Amino acid sequence: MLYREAGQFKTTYVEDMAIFPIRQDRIALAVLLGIAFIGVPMFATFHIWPFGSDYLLWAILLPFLILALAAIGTNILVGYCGQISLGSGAFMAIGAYSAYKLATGVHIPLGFLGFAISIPPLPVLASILLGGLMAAGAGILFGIPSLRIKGLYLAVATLAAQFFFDWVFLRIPWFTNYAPSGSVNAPALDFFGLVVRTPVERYLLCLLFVVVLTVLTKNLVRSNLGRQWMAIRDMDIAAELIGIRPLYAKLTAFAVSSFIVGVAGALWAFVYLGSWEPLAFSIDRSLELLFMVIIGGLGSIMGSFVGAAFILIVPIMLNLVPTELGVPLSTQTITHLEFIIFGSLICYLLIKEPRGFARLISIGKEKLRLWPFPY
Amino acid sequence: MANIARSLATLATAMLSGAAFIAPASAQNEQFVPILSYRTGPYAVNGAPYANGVADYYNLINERDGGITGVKLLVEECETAYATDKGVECYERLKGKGPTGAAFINPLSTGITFALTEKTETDKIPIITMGYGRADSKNGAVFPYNFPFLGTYWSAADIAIQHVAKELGGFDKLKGRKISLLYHDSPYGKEPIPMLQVLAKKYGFEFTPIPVTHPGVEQKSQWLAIRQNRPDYVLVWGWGVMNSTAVKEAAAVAYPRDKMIGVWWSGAEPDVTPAGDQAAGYKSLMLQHGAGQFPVHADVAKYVYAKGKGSTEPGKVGEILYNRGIVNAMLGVEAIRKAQEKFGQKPLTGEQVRWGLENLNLNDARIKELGFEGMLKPIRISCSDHEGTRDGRVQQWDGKSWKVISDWYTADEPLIDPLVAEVSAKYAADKKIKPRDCAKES
Amino acid sequence: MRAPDTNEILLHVEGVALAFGGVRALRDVSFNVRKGEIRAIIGPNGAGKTSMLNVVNGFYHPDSGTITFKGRTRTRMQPFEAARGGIARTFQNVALFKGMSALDNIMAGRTLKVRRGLLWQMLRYGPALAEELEHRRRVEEIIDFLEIEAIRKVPVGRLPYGLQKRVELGRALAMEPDLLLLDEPMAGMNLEEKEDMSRFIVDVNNHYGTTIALIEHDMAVVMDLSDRVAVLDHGVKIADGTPDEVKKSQAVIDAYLGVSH
Amino acid sequence: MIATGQFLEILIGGLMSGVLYSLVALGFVLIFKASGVFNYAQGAMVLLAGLALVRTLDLLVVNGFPLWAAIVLGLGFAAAIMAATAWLIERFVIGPLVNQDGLTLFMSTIGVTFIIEGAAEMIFGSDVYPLRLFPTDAWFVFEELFPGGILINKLDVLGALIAGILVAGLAIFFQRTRTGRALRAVADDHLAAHSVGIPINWIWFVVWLVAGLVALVAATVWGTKLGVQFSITFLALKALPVLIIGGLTSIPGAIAGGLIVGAGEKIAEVYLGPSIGGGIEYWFAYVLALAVLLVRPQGLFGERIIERI
Repeated sequence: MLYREAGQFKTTYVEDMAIFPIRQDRIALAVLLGIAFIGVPMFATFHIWPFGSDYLLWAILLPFLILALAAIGTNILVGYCGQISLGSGAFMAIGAYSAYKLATGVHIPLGFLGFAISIPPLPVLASILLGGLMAAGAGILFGIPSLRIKGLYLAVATLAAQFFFDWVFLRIPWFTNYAPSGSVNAPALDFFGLVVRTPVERYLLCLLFVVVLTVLTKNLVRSNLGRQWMAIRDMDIAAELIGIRPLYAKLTAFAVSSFIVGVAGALWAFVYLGSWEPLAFSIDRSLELLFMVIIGGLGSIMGSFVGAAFILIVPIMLNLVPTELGVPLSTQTITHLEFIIFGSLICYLLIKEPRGFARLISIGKEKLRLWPFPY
Repeated sequence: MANIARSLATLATAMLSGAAFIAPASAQNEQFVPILSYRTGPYAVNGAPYANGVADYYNLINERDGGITGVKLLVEECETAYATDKGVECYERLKGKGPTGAAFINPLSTGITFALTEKTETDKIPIITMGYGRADSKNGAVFPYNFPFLGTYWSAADIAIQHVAKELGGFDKLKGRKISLLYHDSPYGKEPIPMLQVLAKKYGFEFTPIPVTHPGVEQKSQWLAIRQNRPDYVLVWGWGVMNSTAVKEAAAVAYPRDKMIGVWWSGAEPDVTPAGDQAAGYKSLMLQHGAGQFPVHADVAKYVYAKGKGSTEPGKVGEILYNRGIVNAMLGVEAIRKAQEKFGQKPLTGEQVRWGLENLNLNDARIKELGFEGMLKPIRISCSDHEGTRDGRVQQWDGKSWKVISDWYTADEPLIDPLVAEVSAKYAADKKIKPRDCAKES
Repeated sequence: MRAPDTNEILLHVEGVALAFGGVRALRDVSFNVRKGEIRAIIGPNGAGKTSMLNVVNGFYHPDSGTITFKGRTRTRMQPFEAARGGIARTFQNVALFKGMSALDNIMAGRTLKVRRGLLWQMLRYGPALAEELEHRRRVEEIIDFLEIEAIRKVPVGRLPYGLQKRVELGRALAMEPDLLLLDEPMAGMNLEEKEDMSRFIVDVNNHYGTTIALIEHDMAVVMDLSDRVAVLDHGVKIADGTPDEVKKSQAVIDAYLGVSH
Repeated sequence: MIATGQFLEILIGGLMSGVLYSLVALGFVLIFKASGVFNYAQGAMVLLAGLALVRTLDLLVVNGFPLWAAIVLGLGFAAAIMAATAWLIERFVIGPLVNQDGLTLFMSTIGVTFIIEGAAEMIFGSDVYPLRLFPTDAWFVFEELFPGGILINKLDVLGALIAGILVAGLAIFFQRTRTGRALRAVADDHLAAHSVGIPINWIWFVVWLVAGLVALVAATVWGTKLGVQFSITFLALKALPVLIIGGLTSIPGAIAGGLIVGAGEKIAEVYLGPSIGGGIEYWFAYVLALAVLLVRPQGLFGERIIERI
């Protein structure tokens, strides 16, 4: 009975177009944001359960936030614009390595022209955002084939981006500042004199990025450009006939998607890993992001969060539960079981609700709204 | 629908129970030692025997001695699948366990080592990378928490070239020779390159690095190129399937196996058995120890396997990677023992164990006492030398077993040290670390 | 008020031919559409009607012949260019965006009128919000006009066929086109729905003054609606004129009798 | 002459190893052709088949069976395992997902990949198991023409022969047998096939079974080459560009794609690699696939995609 919208009337289009038109949803969101911005840091600072150690923050919340952001980026391309991509990992890598280069100073000697391009080390924030922009540029470039290639063929074509950039960052020492091992270290996270060090600070930094980018993205997908993307996804020919230019719609989707994924990649490298190698952005990462989007719900921002949580947390839980229950299984068996259960869960979810958790949640909400009188 | 709701509920319960374990651990008299292992995925073949060795030795300490001077070891294993992000998650999960947190960590992956280096320093947990990891971390002044025991890849590269020179009949014979490095294209495989470049310059041989992409199942073009280029020696820096594939491809292009020298991670049983007879003649470096049974194995059989607590089939005890696991575990245990001398016989923090590691000093008598005679030479760690010893031998696969074919080589420290100093200084500058003054360390 | 019939030619198709492999879908077809009229193209199945529409809005490129729209002649162009020129259309088998609500479908029709770019839309503040609201107001007018207020927020995939057709018409109207092409707007409808749709077509023509070219299989409906009718059969124009003239044409009678049952 | 000899050697070696990729790609094509499922699990199926074969073989040989009997029994057991897998997949995953879009089906096969990998390693072990069914040494031909001769791997030649026989066998199966013809009908039109009374579940089971058997054949060759171990699953990624270049629906395309990829990437690696840092094999096939798609979006031998409104 609590979840009712009776008595809530909308008198303007602005109210009608709100992201959460129902008051209860808005309250829930406010509570959630309150917990995220105030509750979690407070608990973590004073080490109150369940934040007794950094584990929850470091190993779950931090990767969750960053991967959810990457999933939102992937969702724009796959869920909103219908262009299947198996190359998200590569765009994360482009974001990460570009940000790294910009933060440590770029020097391109053009000996044959007699001069060199030199950019002094940029502040970290600028590096991360510019890293996103570089990823957006690469996204546009690798998005051009999508004008001709469709569906699963496109998916495999995006693998070209994945493998090509894996190789670029592995083999071209310029990108790693000639580090002998090919592994690079993130610069100190200095934001206008404020140095981010502790897990709580890192968490808040990522949270800020995620919230801002989520709001901007949500605005975009409910504006005209978002409608253009969905139109291309649902029926590209009809979209073209109402004046949507496939070139513009697809390439903006690639650009916006790659930007967000690139920023997520820079955060993953700078804030979460601190030191990384190309393998951190391999094909496995791309598949993982695609999973998050599909399990969470194609074309749903909220779904990206749910999907990221599911894909990230389920394997950890599967791994933890037997240990905690004291079941005497070898690590090997547990890992194999984890594979089997995880695979089964994915198949089960796809069979039960191919449109993902977002759809389940909206069905649940519909039911709740009518409860207890479903007629 | 209902089914999904139910599974969601189960999931939520699982999450809560997962969160519950983070609650403060009981204050028992136990020292927590984590094991980061990989028993699945493409590298499980090599990761599993190593982890078995480590686990069996910890078990032995508990079963035979009742712990380290009465402080029992509390062991937990976490599967990394040789993936960096999983390794970081494992580390975060395990670092705070037990009454005093993890004593140290062995990631058994150069990639994970790179990712953890900074974190472990903040958390004050030492990271032992025996025979792998970052070569510049030999310099304890810059890397107080990294311990690349027994040999870095730069030492390995030097030892390999020393052996080549010996086979050729002297260092002067290296001039004009062609030596290729077939390497796993990852931080692990790339580590020896700078050292080999230094060596190539010094001795005047032609050095060609040849990358092999992870995981290394496809090496045909590399070997066709080798067949055309005819290098005098091929050094192999592989892991997992890459090693056995290299041996097989070498056989296919008729490149002499006895002109191939693997690093100590490319010289265990799983690397040669898939190639069968074709592998005969293949050589590899030894991280001091080889395969076989030593006094410590008798104790393992008696106290661990006889009680049914072994981690593997008894037939696999004594394999090379198993033995490496045992050695690694022993060095960790001895460091804890050393730290107990200073800080008391109780569970110690990582910071205290770090002191033990830095002051670890095992002489022949002690090694014999521990049952490792013949596996290990004396080792002495100090602030400026976190490697401790850089000795190695070369072994050869005769088709059935590994045979030691050389004397001991010692890596050329004066040659390696400038490179260590240079690279670690750059790291210190990048990270704004002020190196410790080793002269002042006790 | 009925839009004034003028003799100003809006669209002129001259000598268009189109073949798919060996099949000649259109052979030397010419006709014109005057500004403000309702023009029908009819013909039995396979006569080449849809191909004709596809040529007009750039989806197919004719093998020969020219198309002159608003005084500009061209042979090749992309569909979105036709849309930008002011040509809107609906489809025989409803080409709506199935995953979007009725409202969003119609809002998508406003794409060409949107002025604020990506960054403004991302901020959705000030001018961008004002523009969005203005489009919303215009779309709501169309929704009222087509009497589909109740289904605004329903994903169109769940709507019955008749309503989908209406939403599709709404989407085309949102483009504020100069020329509206309707591909069998009454196909698959029951009598009541057909009457509704006829009323909407006439109202659109009256209310917005939109020029309409429609193709239809069903002759009877067309005769009441349109000002002039062209008849295609096997890719050839066999008659053209007012409904009464066409009805009397022997070629038309033969064509329809020849195929109808 | 050295240059020519080397080029020929690399070309031949590349073509042959390309055929070995085709062995894996064939399984993909079969399933895609008949059910529109892009089967990511093909690599995992090769692993499963290989493990089942080699473990039975080892067990029987240890227990004193003669080698030929062990091989026959091992192959039989592995085939049975593949049949069971096919049935399970059809019954519990693909069957319930009928009529879902390609992406959902593709994701479900990734789920299946996890299950197969976990189960195969849990049941059969996760070590490396040497398989020695075929010789792995090489011939050196034209030694009088080129110094050192031209190297040809016996295993590669055998692999090519096996691939040839496999394609011929599949052709006969599709043309001559009732089930084969039914498969083609299903591929052309699901509804039509259903309406003429072909039980579609049975058909799909057969498709997955045939793909499983193709995986078994691939496992004998690749298992001999690499030893049966987890890394075999990475072949799926090597086979994808082969598939795309050849076209998702064409069996001859899978072979042609393999030849193109194999020769192309080896030549590129040896001649281009050294100047730009090596390892370009890693992406070369994919970039080649991308280039082919830009010219022919359906692959070289794929069926043309017709757009309608």
